[in-house]
Amino acid sequence: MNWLSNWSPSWQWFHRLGSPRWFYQTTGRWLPWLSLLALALLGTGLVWGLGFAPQDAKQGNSFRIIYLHVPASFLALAGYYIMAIAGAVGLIWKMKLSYMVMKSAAPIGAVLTFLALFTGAVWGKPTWGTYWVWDARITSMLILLFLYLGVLALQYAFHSNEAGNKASAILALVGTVNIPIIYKSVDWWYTLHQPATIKLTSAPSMHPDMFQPLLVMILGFYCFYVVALFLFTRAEILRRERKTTWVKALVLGESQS
Amino acid sequence: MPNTPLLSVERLQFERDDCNVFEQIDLTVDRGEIVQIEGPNGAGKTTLMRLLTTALQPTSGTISYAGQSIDLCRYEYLSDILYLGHQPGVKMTLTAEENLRWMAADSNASIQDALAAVGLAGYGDIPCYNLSAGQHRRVALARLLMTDAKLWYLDEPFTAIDKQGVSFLENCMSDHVKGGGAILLSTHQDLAIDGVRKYGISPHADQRGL
Amino acid sequence: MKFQFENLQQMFIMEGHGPYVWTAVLVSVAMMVWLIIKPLADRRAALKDIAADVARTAKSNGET
Amino acid sequence: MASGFSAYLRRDLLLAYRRRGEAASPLIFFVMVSTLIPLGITPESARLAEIAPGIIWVMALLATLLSTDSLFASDYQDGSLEQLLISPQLLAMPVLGKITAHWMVTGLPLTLASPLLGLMLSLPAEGYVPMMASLAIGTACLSLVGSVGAALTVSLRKGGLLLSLLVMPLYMPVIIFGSATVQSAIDGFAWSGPLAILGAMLAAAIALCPIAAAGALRLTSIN
Repeated sequence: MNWLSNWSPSWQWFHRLGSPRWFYQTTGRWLPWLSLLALALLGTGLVWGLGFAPQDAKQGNSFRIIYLHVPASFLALAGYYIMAIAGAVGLIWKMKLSYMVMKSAAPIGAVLTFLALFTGAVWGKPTWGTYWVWDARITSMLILLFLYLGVLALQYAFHSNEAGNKASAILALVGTVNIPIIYKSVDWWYTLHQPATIKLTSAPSMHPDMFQPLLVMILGFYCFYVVALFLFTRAEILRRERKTTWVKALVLGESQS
Repeated sequence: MPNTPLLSVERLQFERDDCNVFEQIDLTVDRGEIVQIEGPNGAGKTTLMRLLTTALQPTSGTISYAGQSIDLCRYEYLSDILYLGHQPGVKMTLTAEENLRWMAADSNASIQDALAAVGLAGYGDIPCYNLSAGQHRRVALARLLMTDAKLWYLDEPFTAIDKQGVSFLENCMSDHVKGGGAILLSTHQDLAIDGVRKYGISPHADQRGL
Repeated sequence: MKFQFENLQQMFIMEGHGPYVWTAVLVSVAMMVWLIIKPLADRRAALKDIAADVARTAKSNGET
Repeated sequence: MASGFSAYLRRDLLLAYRRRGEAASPLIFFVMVSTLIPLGITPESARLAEIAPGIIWVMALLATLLSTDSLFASDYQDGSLEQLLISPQLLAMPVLGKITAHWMVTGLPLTLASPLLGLMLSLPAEGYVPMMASLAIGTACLSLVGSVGAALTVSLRKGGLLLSLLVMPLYMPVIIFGSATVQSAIDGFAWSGPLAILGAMLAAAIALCPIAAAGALRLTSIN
């Protein structure tokens, strides 16, 4: 099992790249531009989707929730993989920064998953006449939320930050292996019990006028996700690296300027 | 390689939550040596034992066994060591005999003899939950008579045992080092054996601020 | 591309679907704002903490 | 290397045998909770028959979950886990041995007792064989997946509740295909399909879970 924790000296460049200080400084330069981009994309997408995209023939205006539901679901799932990959990098190369990214990704992912569920439920009311249906997508999302909550709970159950990091990284990896199985099973289960009801989203058949704002929203959510991830990670870096000279210098610099 | 020490530890450091646990450790143990690890509570004696037995991974530094890094000869190294920790690893529901048969599975030595030597003759088939804490400790100590391990790690071995037990353990230790083995132990007690080398460890500066 | 509603009020009502759509929008925006504010507040708290720490050690160093 | 497997299998079985009362509690739980169902829902056999496959599977899952946190707990407390971690053999083999023992004292008795519950919940006759087959394979999957959670939470003082939180979502595919096996048999369809998928899950779990659990023990149990 030693392979898990072994690393050879040739990987040292990788460690330097993964230095929290480098990350903090670089993201500090990127953040204003990224935030601007995220804001512009989200603003454009939202106005376009809510006001200018054509109505759906069957669902009417309630369909406009798609512009929040789909990007949130997208990022909720992608976020889990980002978290798991960051955890894996941390486990394999003992990289502290990587664990910080993983730890930051968990609450963001959980919130986005919750948003996906919430918007799905609100969308369900005018469409199906009920807030909750055991639809395959929604059920999978609910399980994803449980997976996120598990990672968060495990992280904070340990007194030692390090042990919490390792434990939640392993759990995230196990979850990653399981997610495709869970999704496939739930899909199969759904077709078994409720063949052919209304499908919420059918992206390929979507009219381009509807699809373009969705694309803008998805891009906007991606940028937003990166901004949030950077912000959470930067806060975590400050907390964890408080004893280092560069953080002290940074604090002194900020209080003087 | 007659000149390479059995165990050598170089620049060993261990961080727990970004704080070094102890000051850097450099230590060699030769065949026939008993090294007593000394240090105040919280100096990291148990942590050091766990690092040496690979239960924990060091943050930096190397541990070499007979001149070779233990990462490269893991199987060999782990087959050659014996570790007695705070919890002796005695199963309450098993009898003393069953425990020993389990703990020293690959040994040819007689379990009865070992039990007799630690003063548990006749207790062999009693479930361990009927024995006292000191007797549990003795069951674990009986392992020492049944092992071929060259390097012993004993973490506070004198806890909960009486005078007879102490002298038994001391005899056991001097026999082991006479036979070319080596022992690393942590205890606050002074041993009645000649030639025990003491090695002091101290908590790292990081620990004092907390 | 044309504006789908006659006026802003119509856009708010959305032919009866307004409450659903706007709840989704409001909650989403609120949570996303929280995702930005939370780390910023954390960062500010951490900076303040560290500044206090630095000041304390500077003081104790000055005394000795 | 395989000796680590059989040695730990035999030891854990012996330990369970010595504490028969404790080892039997998941089984008793399984039977007792299932008798609450008719009391809570209906004694009407037609309606019971309809929900029996799902109920039996959910109960089996909960009963397995109940005993999972003891998988490594006593070894952790008495120090044998630390001895295991520093033994030269590959850690995954003894872990697999322990998991197998766990299944033999929880999943297997549940499987063998399930016809009794089938009777009590008026499960249609076609359901019995698929139920036992799916429970045998499915509970093995549950023990394997649960071992990862048990390994992750072993050093936590109140790990039991957290453990259920961690592994419950991972259990979902097993319960879906487990109860579907029984349901398809009752509905008169071929039930080999879902059962085969359970088998595939078991194969994957045997390959991956002991390694994950071993890694978790190594990285998080000693600090």
